[in-house]
Amino acid sequence: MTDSNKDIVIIIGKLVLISVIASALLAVTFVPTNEQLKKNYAEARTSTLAEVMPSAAEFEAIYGDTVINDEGDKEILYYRAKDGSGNLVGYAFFRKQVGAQGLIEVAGGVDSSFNAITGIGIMAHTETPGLGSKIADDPFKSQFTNVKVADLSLSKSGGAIDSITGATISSQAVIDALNEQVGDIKVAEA
Amino acid sequence: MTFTISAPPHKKENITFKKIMWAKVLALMPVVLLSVYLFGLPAIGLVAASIFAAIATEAAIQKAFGQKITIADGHAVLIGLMVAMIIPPEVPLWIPMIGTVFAVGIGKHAFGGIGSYIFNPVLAAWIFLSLAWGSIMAPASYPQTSVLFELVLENGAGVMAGVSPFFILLAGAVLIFRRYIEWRIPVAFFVTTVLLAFLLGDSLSYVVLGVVVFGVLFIATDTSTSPTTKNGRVIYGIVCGVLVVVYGHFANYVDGTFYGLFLANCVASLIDNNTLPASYGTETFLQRKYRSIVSKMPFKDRLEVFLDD
Amino acid sequence: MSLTTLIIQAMATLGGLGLVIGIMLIAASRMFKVETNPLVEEVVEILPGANCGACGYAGCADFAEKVVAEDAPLDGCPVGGFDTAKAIGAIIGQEVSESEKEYPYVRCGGGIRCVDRFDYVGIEDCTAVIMLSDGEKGCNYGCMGRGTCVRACPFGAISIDENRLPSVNKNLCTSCGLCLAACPNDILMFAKDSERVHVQCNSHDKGKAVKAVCEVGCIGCKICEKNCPEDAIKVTNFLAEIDQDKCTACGICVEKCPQNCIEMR
Amino acid sequence: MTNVYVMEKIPEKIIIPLKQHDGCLCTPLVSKGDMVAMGQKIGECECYDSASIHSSVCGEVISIEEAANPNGTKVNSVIIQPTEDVECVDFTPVKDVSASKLVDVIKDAGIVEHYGTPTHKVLKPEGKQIDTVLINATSSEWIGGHYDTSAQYAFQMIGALKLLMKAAGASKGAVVLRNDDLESISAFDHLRVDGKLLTVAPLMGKRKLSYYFKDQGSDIIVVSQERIYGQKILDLLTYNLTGRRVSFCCDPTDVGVAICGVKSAKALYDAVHEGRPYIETVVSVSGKVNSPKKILVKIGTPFKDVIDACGGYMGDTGKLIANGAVTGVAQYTDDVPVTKMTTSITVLSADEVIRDVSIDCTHCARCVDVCPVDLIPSRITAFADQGRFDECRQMNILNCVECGRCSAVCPSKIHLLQLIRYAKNSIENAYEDLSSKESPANLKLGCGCSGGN
Amino acid sequence: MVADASLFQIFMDGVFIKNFLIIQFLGLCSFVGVTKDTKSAAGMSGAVIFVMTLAATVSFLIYNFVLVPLKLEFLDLISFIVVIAALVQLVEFVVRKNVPSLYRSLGIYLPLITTNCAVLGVVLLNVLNEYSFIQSVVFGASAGLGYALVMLMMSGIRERTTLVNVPSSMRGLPHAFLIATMLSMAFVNYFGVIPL
Amino acid sequence: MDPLSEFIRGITKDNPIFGLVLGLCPTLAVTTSIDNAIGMSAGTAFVLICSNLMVSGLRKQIPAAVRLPIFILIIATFVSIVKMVMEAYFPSMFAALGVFIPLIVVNCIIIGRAEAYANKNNMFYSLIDALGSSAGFLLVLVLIGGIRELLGTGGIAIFGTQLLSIPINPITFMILSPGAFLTIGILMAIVNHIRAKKLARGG
Ligand SMILES: Cc1cc2nc3c(=O)[nH]c(=O)nc-3n(C[C@H](O)[C@H](O)[C@H](O)COP(=O)(O)O)c2cc1C
Ligand SMILES: Cc1cc2nc3c(=O)[nH]c(=O)nc-3n(C[C@H](O)[C@H](O)[C@H](O)COP(=O)(O)O)c2cc1C
Ligand SMILES: Cc1cc2nc3c(=O)[nH]c(=O)nc-3n(C[C@H](O)[C@H](O)[C@H](O)COP(=O)(O)O)c2cc1C
Ligand SMILES: Cc1cc2nc3c(=O)[nH]c(=O)nc-3n(C[C@H](O)[C@H](O)[C@H](O)CO)c2cc1C
Ligand code: SF4
Ligand code: SF4
Ligand code: SF4
Ligand code: SF4
Ligand code: FES
Repeated sequence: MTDSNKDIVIIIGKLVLISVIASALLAVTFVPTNEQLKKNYAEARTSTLAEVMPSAAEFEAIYGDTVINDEGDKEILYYRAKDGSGNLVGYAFFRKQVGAQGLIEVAGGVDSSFNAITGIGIMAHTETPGLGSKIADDPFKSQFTNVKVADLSLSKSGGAIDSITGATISSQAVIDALNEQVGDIKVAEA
Repeated sequence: MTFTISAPPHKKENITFKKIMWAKVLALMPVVLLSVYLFGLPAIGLVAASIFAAIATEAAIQKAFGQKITIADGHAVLIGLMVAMIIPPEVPLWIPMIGTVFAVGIGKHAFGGIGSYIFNPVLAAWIFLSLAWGSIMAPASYPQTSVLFELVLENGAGVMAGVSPFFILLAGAVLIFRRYIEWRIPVAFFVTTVLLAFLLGDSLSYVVLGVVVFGVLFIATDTSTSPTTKNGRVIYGIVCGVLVVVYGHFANYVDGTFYGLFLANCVASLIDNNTLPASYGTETFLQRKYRSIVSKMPFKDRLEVFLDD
Repeated sequence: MSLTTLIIQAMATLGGLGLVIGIMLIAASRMFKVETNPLVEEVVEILPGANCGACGYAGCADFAEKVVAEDAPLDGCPVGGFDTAKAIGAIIGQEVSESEKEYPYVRCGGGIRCVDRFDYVGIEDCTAVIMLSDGEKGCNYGCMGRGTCVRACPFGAISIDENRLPSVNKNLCTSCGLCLAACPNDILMFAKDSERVHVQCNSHDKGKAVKAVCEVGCIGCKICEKNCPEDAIKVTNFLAEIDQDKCTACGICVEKCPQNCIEMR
Repeated sequence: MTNVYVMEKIPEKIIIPLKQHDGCLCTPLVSKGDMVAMGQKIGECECYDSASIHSSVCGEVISIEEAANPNGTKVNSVIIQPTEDVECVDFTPVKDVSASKLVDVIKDAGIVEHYGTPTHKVLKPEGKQIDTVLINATSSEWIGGHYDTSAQYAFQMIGALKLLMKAAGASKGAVVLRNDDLESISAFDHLRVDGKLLTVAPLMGKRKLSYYFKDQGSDIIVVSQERIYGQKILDLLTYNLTGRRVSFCCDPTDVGVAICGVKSAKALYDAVHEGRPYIETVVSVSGKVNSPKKILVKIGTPFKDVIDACGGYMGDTGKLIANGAVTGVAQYTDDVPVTKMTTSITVLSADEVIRDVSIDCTHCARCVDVCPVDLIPSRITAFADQGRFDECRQMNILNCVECGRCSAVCPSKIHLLQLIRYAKNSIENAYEDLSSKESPANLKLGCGCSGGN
Repeated sequence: MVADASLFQIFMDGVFIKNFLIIQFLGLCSFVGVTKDTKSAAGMSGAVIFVMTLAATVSFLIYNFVLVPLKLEFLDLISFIVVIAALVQLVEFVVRKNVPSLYRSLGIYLPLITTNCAVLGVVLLNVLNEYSFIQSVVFGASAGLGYALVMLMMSGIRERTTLVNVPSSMRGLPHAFLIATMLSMAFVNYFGVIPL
Repeated sequence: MDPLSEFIRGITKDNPIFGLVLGLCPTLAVTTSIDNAIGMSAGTAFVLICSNLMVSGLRKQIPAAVRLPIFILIIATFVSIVKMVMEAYFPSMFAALGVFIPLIVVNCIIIGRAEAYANKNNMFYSLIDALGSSAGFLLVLVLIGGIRELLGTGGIAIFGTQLLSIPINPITFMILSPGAFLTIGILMAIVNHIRAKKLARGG
């Protein structure tokens, strides 16, 4: 082996070595953070569910047919909310909807007779900070508490929800998400 | 006897920047009067506040940076007036004032003052205001021209610039006739818009609206923000036309005009740099290409068309 | 999946990637080796290599090329800063000289004290005035104060003062000499800070002619020459000149000059 | 025919610059105290690019010193105090008009084009061959001489053209008139030359002279075209008339075209037929003088005396301009003499002087619209102002004919033409010391001649 | 912006609505560095369009066919950056070898792209938005076009501003940012105007 | 070299934003609020410190031929770590900073400091340099974020605590992208102005 070829091997060796160390480090970080991530996700979902449906004590997941991961878990369509004594008090759900900038993940609850929304939450969104991002703020969210499903539209089209100034699209998206999902559940439960 | 020495020419046309500015101000007066008739006192307040803020900003900036104070040249007044004309008259007075402070301070002086700005300060101010306080800036009504008389006095206009397409056109025509503004840009613009609106099957609402006419005659022709070459100005007019139609097709009338023109401002320099004319005897791009091909041919096969002797 | 498998898979993937890329880069750099100016290479080595484009050129290599070709300033790389500039200088042989800095000195004291022959309207530029009619000052040698030098200075070091004469801000001046080259009347001259006594005039006109147009011009009366204890002043062709090597800055000439045109800085 | 007055009063002193052309300075042949006769040669130079200088009066040389010249510089001049009695050297018509002799006659008679080049150099440039001679009569300022009738004018011009062609060895010649100069057009129309009837052909569209030579079947033609203003119109004129493009660093003679003025044509005519050297010329005096007129004066007469002969200044004088208010040179003193290059004197009153302060260019493009050679004056001057002369060149600054229209229409009152001249001057200087690396203009382009285009 | 977005939407997104330079602030270093004249801006833009499209393609393949099957999604960032760096190098070598004329006009801009966050941005956004293969490629190309559009506008403007006078303290970057402010104002509105 | 002045240099003369003009993208993109500014600077600081230390420590080992790929590898590793940690433990901040956390990889500050400084100096000074640059970056980001948040929303809140609120109609413009350009443009003009003044005075 010539000198320069030896150099090459050393260089490549170092490169590979660093790659290997890097990937090991990453993998080591990945495992606990991924756990935490899943925990966060689950926590966020449970706490949001409790928030949108304060009267419920327990949520029963309704699964769809689609398998979403290798563990064979099925997709969750929505939840049946039950009070302490196991009576059905309503339905809670998560839904992704296209907003002005990207996907908005809305959480919501509706009473068992599909009359009124019990509350909503925003899980994730990428709307413009200061404009559409206000959908995640209380003044907007609180408008939905106990609003009639029939009134679930923007005030300028005769509904009960005041849109966020400068963010009609985002506001409409939240409303659409609720309306559509409530409709879907209605069909599924019927 | 002390004579004066200067380079030729020793006789010049009696035209100054100041004159052009004041002429534009004067030309807009009929429209302002009409809007006072339509909108009442708020219109006067708006114009006054706007012009006052423009002059004050200009004076303050020039004083602060030790420049010569050039309020008398009428540019600040014109900016103030034009800003006032494109915002809804019912806004609180601080809106036009902040708008003109932005126009004069950022739009004009931060770029270097007269002749150095690349984006029309009036447009910049309007967009700033719309982005900052959009709901306040939305006009209360939109024109729906149905009878011919409304071209003279448009009842549905939401902003002062929209009250009378006819009078603005007249003002523009006078200024063009006096050579105070460019004719190529408006002509190219109107031809393009009419053609495109026709092709898209839209009504002529893009062209006969006061705001559009105002935008083209008074904003698109702003000399600092439009190309200087002859062909460049025609192309610029066409670009303005296309953009105004594209925006106008999707958005409301005010947004369509102003965003279209503003985007045209962005490409004006590019147009200008790429339409430099060939001076006499020098070759245009095509001629040069032709020659470079010809020069590779054997001499006897050449067909010389450029020199006739 | 267990942690170990994960780690091993990760290591294998990235290690493989590293291997492929390492081999590829080495192979490619061998295969496509192009001849380059070794100086450029050396400069590239010194440069930060951020390829950020902050210098205004397309990356460090481009900048290096331009520096070596002397199209770009040594200190053009804002990332590297002064040290890099010095290092580049060392490579391409442009030593930062340690000698005393020189600044332009204005060899004219006339300004508003020198009469104007006519009234000029036009661009503010000395050369332009000269093109029209040999300059507006009564004195053919005088500074016209229209600031060609001001415009020539890329560092904004010169300004025209209240006497309509240029004044140089030494903090900003980099001794580039562009102003000297630009002045159509050769008014400016480099002088070291330690050279303290200067004749503030450039006129070779006869005394009478000078007196007729300028309050402070050198009339060639030789009083300074006679009074200088060091023999440092010579009047040639109606203009006093100071031999800076001999001058001890005693200030006698400054005092004696009837026209007050010798200045002590 | 425009009336030309002859200046009768002999001025107190006559200032004859020893250089009234572009080229070498002549050495004086007289010294202080000498008496000179009218027509006597007083300055000469061996150099090919110079023309002899003659005394236009009879008198005593009182000094030889630097004196102000209407082109703005100071030039070594012979100052003569005229005497009452007029003594004249013998003027003998030239018999031998062979081509080679003619050139010497022209040089000896000191004939110079109004734009500065000695006429013999235009006709017989070293190392170049002229095939077409043009007499440019498109400016009214260049009447040049005193004629009794317009027919005489036309006749003399054609005669001069033939002489010029002969001197140059050119086969073709043309007189170029101005479209709206109907008087001259009618004078030339139906003139018989060598048995052929001349018609004045207006230049149309893209047709060039070669077409008209063929069309009229004649080597001598008269055409008319629009007036082109400007100091440096030679190249444009050549291009317009012949379609030949003059590269940078070159002049029309490089493409075989010699352009002469009416003045030099008349001077040549006189030199051959009467033997008179170039010692008097017609200048038109206009503006704020009491009786503006065209006046025949001796070369060397100070402006002051010319103006006195026109009734003196009217009111407060602000500007004194040689060679026209559009492209002329402003004078700082009226002690400058009329030279061979002087065509007119304009006086402006103090309140006619333009003192507007320039503001920044507003890119209004009015200058672009008026430029006769399709330049972008606003851009060129912005480059010029920043010393970016190389870019000025790329923007074809050298095509500028210096007509000044851009300056005239600029609402920002920018001194466009001055900036353009400034840049052109810098470009020329940069070429002079091309070798020196310090050239601030940092020009990178070569001369247009060698490279061609 | 979402998995079912039409190609037209993605295109408008890339060119205007989410313009990388002036709306998303990606690739600003070259935006202020290489826009002093139109020629280099055009060269840089050409190189970026090419590399962005290629990077979008290659990274899609790596992500979906190597990382996802192996559950190594957490290695996305590190493998993308390494791949981009290698890609840029490779492109440079290939172009230099086979199309020397193109290399001369474009090659010097290639190294700049490695550290251009716009390229990495495209790749990461593709993953984030869960674009399909075609969508990824279209997004890569249109982001490149949007980049080119703004680079050309900016260089045109900056060429012109050398002719005018800019206040001394504004010269250089502040002025460039001011121009960027205005360009951004012109583009930001596409949010409101073009209904998607 | 004096550690303190090396540190100060990172904040003043060699300030990443105003001095070296590096890493503009994150500066403009994440400064819609002070929270984001702090989060971004923290992430950048972590990566900068780690990579500077690592590069400096390994500088004798790194072969020149693959210097850049190795730097990128090192940096990308740390960035990935930051990303994962932030996503897991500070989810709200991660949501706000979005794509800009992974983009720290190409932040010119980091690779610039690695090349210009860490590759030539020992670990201690590299640490100081990283700290200085990080501090400079943080200060500028907080300044810009503060201005934009104050004007754009009418108040300043840090991690949920309202610190300041002003009675204006919020200027939405300021938190949109043009507002970012405008703010940094004006700040840079002020910095330029002060620098020029200082230079003329002989500073
Ligand atoms: C409506 C109107 C208002 C004007 N106001 C002013 C003014 O306030 N100040 C001013 O200097 N010129 C003003 N002018 C312009 C002058 O009437 C005149 O055109 C100008 O002062 C002449 O400029 P000059 O003095 O430079 O020749 C105004 C013109 C109009 C039409
Ligand atoms: C960037 C931007 C910001 C805006 N901000 C506001 C705002 O803060 N308040 C408001 O009432 N309208 C605002 N608007 C105006 C509305 O968008 C506009 O009135 C629109 O036509 C109707 O939208 P809206 O019903 O959501 O107000 C904004 C518009 C834009 C483009
Ligand atoms: C449709 C059309 C409209 C025109 N309108 C005007 C006009 O309003 N004012 C004007 O001066 N010239 C106008 N012109 C052009 C003139 O007749 C003439 O061509 C022009 O003034 C020459 O200008 P230039 O020297 O800038 O080329 C118009 C030309 C066309 C084709
Ligand atoms: C910069 C900008 C950002 C915007 N962001 C949003 C947003 O996040 N959500 C929304 O519904 N509309 C948004 N819009 C749209 C706009 O404000 C307006 O509400 C709709 O166009 C019509 O209601 C935005 C517009 C602009 C110009
Ligand atoms: S020193 Fe020279 S260049 Fe400067 S103002 Fe005086 S004459 Fe002009
Ligand atoms: S031009 Fe150069 S030498 Fe003259 S003052 Fe400026 S920096 Fe100093
Ligand atoms: S640039 Fe001006 S002076 Fe020159 S030809 Fe054009 S209009 Fe005439
Ligand atoms: S006429 Fe004057 S202001 Fe108008 S473009 Fe030309 S130079 Fe500029
Ligand atoms: S930080 Fe984005 S390109 Fe440099």
